[in-house]
Amino acid sequence: METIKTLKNVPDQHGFFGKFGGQYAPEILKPALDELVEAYSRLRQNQEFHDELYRLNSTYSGRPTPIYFANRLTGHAGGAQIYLKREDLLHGGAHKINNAIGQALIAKYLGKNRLIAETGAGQHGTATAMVGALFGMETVIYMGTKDIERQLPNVKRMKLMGADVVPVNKGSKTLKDAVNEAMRDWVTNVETSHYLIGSVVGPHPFPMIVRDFQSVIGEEIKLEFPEKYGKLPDIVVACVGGGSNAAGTFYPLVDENVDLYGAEAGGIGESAGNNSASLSLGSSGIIHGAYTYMIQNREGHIIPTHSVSAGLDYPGVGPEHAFWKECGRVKYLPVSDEEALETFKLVSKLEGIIPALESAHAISLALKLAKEKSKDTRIVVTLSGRGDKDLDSVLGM
Amino acid sequence: METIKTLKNVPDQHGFFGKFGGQYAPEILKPALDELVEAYSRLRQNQEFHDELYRLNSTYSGRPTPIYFANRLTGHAGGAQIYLKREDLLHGGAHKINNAIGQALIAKYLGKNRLIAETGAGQHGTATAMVGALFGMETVIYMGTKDIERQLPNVKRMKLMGADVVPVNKGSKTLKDAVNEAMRDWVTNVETSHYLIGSVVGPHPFPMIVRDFQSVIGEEIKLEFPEKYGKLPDIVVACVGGGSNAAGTFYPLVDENVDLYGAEAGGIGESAGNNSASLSLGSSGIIHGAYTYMIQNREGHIIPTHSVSAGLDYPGVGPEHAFWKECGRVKYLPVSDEEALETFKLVSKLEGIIPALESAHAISLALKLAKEKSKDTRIVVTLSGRGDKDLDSVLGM
Amino acid sequence: MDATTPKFKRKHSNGEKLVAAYWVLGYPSVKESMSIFRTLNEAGADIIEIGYPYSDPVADGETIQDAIQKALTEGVHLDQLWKVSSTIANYSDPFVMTYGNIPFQFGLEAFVEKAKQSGIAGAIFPDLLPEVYPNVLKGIPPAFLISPNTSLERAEFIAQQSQSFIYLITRLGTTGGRNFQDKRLEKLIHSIKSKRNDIPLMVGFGISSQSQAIQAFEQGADGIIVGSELIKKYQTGGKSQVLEFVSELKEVAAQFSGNS
Amino acid sequence: MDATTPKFKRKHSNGEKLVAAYWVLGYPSVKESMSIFRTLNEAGADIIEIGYPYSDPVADGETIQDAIQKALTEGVHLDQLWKVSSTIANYSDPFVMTYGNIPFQFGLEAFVEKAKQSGIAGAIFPDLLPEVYPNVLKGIPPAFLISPNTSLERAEFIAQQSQSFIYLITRLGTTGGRNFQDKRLEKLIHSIKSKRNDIPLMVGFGISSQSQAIQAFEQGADGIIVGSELIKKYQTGGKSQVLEFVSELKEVAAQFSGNS
Ligand SMILES: Cc1ncc(COP(=O)(O)O)c(C=O)c1O
Ligand SMILES: Cc1ncc(COP(=O)(O)O)c(C=O)c1O
Repeated sequence: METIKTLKNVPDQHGFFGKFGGQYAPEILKPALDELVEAYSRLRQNQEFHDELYRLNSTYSGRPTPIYFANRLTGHAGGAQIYLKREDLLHGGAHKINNAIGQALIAKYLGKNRLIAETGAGQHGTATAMVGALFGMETVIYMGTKDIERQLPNVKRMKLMGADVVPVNKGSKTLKDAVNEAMRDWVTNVETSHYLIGSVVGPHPFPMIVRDFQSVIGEEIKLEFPEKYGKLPDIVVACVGGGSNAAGTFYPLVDENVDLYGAEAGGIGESAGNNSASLSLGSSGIIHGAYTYMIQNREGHIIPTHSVSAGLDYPGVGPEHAFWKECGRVKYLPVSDEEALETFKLVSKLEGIIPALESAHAISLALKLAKEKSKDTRIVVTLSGRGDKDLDSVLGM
Repeated sequence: METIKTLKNVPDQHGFFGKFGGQYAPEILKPALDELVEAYSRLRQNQEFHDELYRLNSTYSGRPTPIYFANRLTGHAGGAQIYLKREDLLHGGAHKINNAIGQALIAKYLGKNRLIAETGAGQHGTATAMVGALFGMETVIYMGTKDIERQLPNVKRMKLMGADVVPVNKGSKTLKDAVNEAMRDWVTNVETSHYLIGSVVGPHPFPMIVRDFQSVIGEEIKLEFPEKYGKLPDIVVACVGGGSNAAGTFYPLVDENVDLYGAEAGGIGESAGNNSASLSLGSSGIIHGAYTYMIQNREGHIIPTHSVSAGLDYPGVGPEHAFWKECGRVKYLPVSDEEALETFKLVSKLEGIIPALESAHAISLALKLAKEKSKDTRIVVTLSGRGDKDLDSVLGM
Repeated sequence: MDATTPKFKRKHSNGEKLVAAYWVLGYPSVKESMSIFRTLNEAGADIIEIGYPYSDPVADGETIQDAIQKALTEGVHLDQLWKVSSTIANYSDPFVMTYGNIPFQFGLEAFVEKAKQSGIAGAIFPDLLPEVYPNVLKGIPPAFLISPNTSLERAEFIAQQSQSFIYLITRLGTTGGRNFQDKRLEKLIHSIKSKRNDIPLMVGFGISSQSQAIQAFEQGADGIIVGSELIKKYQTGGKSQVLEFVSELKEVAAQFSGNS
Repeated sequence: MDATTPKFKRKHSNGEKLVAAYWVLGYPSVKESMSIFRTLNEAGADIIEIGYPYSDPVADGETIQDAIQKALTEGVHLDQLWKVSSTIANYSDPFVMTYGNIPFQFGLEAFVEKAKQSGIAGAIFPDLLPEVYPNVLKGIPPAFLISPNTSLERAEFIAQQSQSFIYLITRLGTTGGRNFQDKRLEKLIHSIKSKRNDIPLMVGFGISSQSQAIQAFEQGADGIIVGSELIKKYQTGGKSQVLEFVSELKEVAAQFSGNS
């Protein structure tokens, strides 16, 4: 018998996935991070917590989400069968709610009644505003002014639900700067506030916590797919911004015989500043509390990234992805703006499903893979969100 | 033993629900209506049809939808428990997809590959555009120019999915005129086209067909609620525009011991022209192919209606509702623009769920009912759709 | 046939081919429409269809819709219908063409009573199929519509139900279109006429030229109905053009008269 | 203590209270910042913290962020850091304060080597906790931060890890704020000093007046650190205001010297 090799028992107690991850954060946050580590390890064993999470996941968010066989898309590719894991059907329109509910529950158990969040596409901000309303917590969302412009409907939704949306006019005026501001808020209000980070990024234990809450995606695939089709899919694809939908999709499958692919934002070119493909085109360094892959210049300054999709327009990536990349478990490939836009329109026309621009990156990569595979190959793509928020930026105002 | 009295065996073979319904339509449509009656009675027995419908309902649309206990809303009302049937989580954001998929399947079996539809709020047009894309059918959507203005995001979605959105600049430039134009198109292209009507209105067999496809809402309530809470809810509420989400909610429950309430658009006042409350404030007459309740002047002309919500802004109503009203089975009450707007904001803030303005009418009525009931009373409200489409009209541009 | 038999029926019995002319009451104004009804009579129209405006005329095409819209803004009401039909009844056979909800709201019996008193010779409600046509309305003899896609069997049924004339639509679509569907139409005409010939079979929805009229008569029609085209003629050339066009159609009809 | 012991440590051993002054290299220009570093020395600053600009300074408040932003657009680079620290080393003890990714990208060993050669007496990386602080970086003696919410136990651990001085933050939040949290702070200071007194305990993040400095010394601090306030003083009154403020703080420090 072979020795069982698992990629599941990460991070270690210091938050490291191999050499990635950790806590590269100001000392002020250390007590809050420790408290979070402690609370989470306690809540993990708490049946009441799991019951409440399960109840909200199913009745509030709409879990489980279906796996849809995309008949016409499959025909278009002319190769492998393409299935979509429908996270776009979740309340709010993206996978972000999986994490938001989980963390808001933690905040509730910690007795904190103020939520801080950053947002890029506005999907995580929306999810946070939703759970803020649901739990009656004060909610402050930091959002770059450039993102506010390109994701206006989400700004309106957040405000309507009572969240305070704070424009961030610094740096590149996008997600990275919103993270900085959210961290500064947390540093200042750490005793009353929970920082509800929106992806598998940041200092330990965030990458682990967010991954765990998002793992419901992969767990459902692991359960539903063999039930319906006799075995696991051959290939699974997800887009990677911060990497939460991908981590949640991949983690339950890392020890299985499934090829895993992450689609990054290839933007308009390979040179720094033209894309947001931290793993495929970046290098390792410290960003937002973790050692991971990132887009930086030679001296170590973070470079403003580019992607047509606000949710992928981020210079870092979750440290577990860096780990998976280095040990060769997951392949990460860039998908260009143009390819994503084309796929966005294609899926809308062929399936009557408007994918988020973020998700369109994943489908685009899946189409490429499908073309080279036989008809009995099965590819599941995580459709991380719906594209209603992107209509204006794709079609013009 | 009492004689079993059922309200379920309507309509009769001529399409009458008591004295309401029928086929008040141009002769040109008669063959198509007959064909539809015939095809539908055949398909009703066809297992393959049901299987395909079931598969698409679950993997494409996202059925079953959950029933969510609205904790904070219940607390706010301070009386009966309020539960929301989450049709807002369906693909496209409203219950309209239930009907669109069913009818598109009929069209497919009829060998018709062109879909015509009218739309008010744009939700039915969106649902039709979706199934048009899904089945690869040509899709033409008629929409009043006034509605195009107030529901722009939906127009963009329809176009993106390849539908041809035809502006209707006649009459009140809203839903009723879009229906007229759609009927004219059907009259002209009846041999190649299916008129995918969006509510339980129009000539027989449309009110029956649409009701049947929407009945999945009520069937799920009937199944899920007793499973979870031991018995059926005491009260069920839905909003009534054309009446499809309400018919689909009520029909499976009409023979049960459940109080049923329909919320109509009370607009800005009781006088004709200020509301769209056909049942509570209108009178009987012929509209769009059926004898039913409607908003008309003394001579019989249809009067332009008013509602803050485009999806309720329609001067007619499904004939089965007229029937239920006359036999006293369902109570129909108007809810004003102001009340609906207030509820729209309230639900957003308290639950992190932005309801469609249409659905906000139903919740508003449910809140009124809840206030007068004891805490062990259970009210289920059909949340027919999400309110993303209404952000601009509620918040201003 | 007795003294109350309308003129058009007598003409039909005599083998005369008929021309029915449609105009919207109140278009472009109530007064002008009254004058146009006289013009139609002068031009020789055998039946004058008074289009009574209805807010939602689903069976009508663009031209008539717009005329109806205009008439409604002119404030037309039923008293004017009774008045104008009484006048027309003096010289021709007035029909009323409108939608079902108008008599439904007026009260069916009252409507029939009033229409009869006003000399109305027949009624056309394009949205009332024979199956749902209220019995009481038959007091004003109905003309039911048969369309090109109506089955032969059903066409016969409709013909049987009709009491003033049989109204055969020449094309799919709303009023005012232009494409004839020859073969099917001819077959339908023959089949209907073989079953019922005591009332005229009139062909309409798309007659916009003499040659189309000729075609209709050649295919066996007893008469033709013209509507949208009159409005178009009026819009480009005024009443004189209307007069001229109806006169021309009457000439065509005359050529075919006595042949049935 | 040997010949390489930095001046500030000697002063500390002699019971002198210290003033550390922070300034952003490259703000408002590279040249002017060099001149300001000289001013800080003239005013008597015992430690000169060279803030080396980093693109994403999460631990810094508005004032310093903006100064860093400006410095980055001025095109500051590491060669200038080496140059300016070499100069400062001639008259004072230069520290470098920047974020972890800068040495990570430069190469840790190379960074330490270069910094040592340039006379850097210590380093502060606010985003490197003692737990993840790379061993090799200890070649430039680190000052670790302790914050008001740090537990006593952990504060002692951090104090043990510190090698140049102990940096006690006076408030939650980023640099530049103003609210002292007295009781907790005093307790922390005493507790730390009772465990480790061989290196100075410096208090910073919010010193904006003489009275605050007085308070810090009264609570037992060995020194104070001033940063944001210097930039504000410069922005309102130029270099002379900076000189004046640091001089005043030095006077306060002098009053408390010899008392420890
Ligand atoms: C729909 C959608 N997909 C993907 C992402 C990228 O985030 P992550 O990589 O954490 O899943 C976002 C971020 O906003 C999103 O909104
Ligand atoms: C969300 C929603 N609810 C309700 C309605 C009203 O339609 P019906 O009464 O047919 O359910 C509409 C119509 O567009 C709608 O979009």
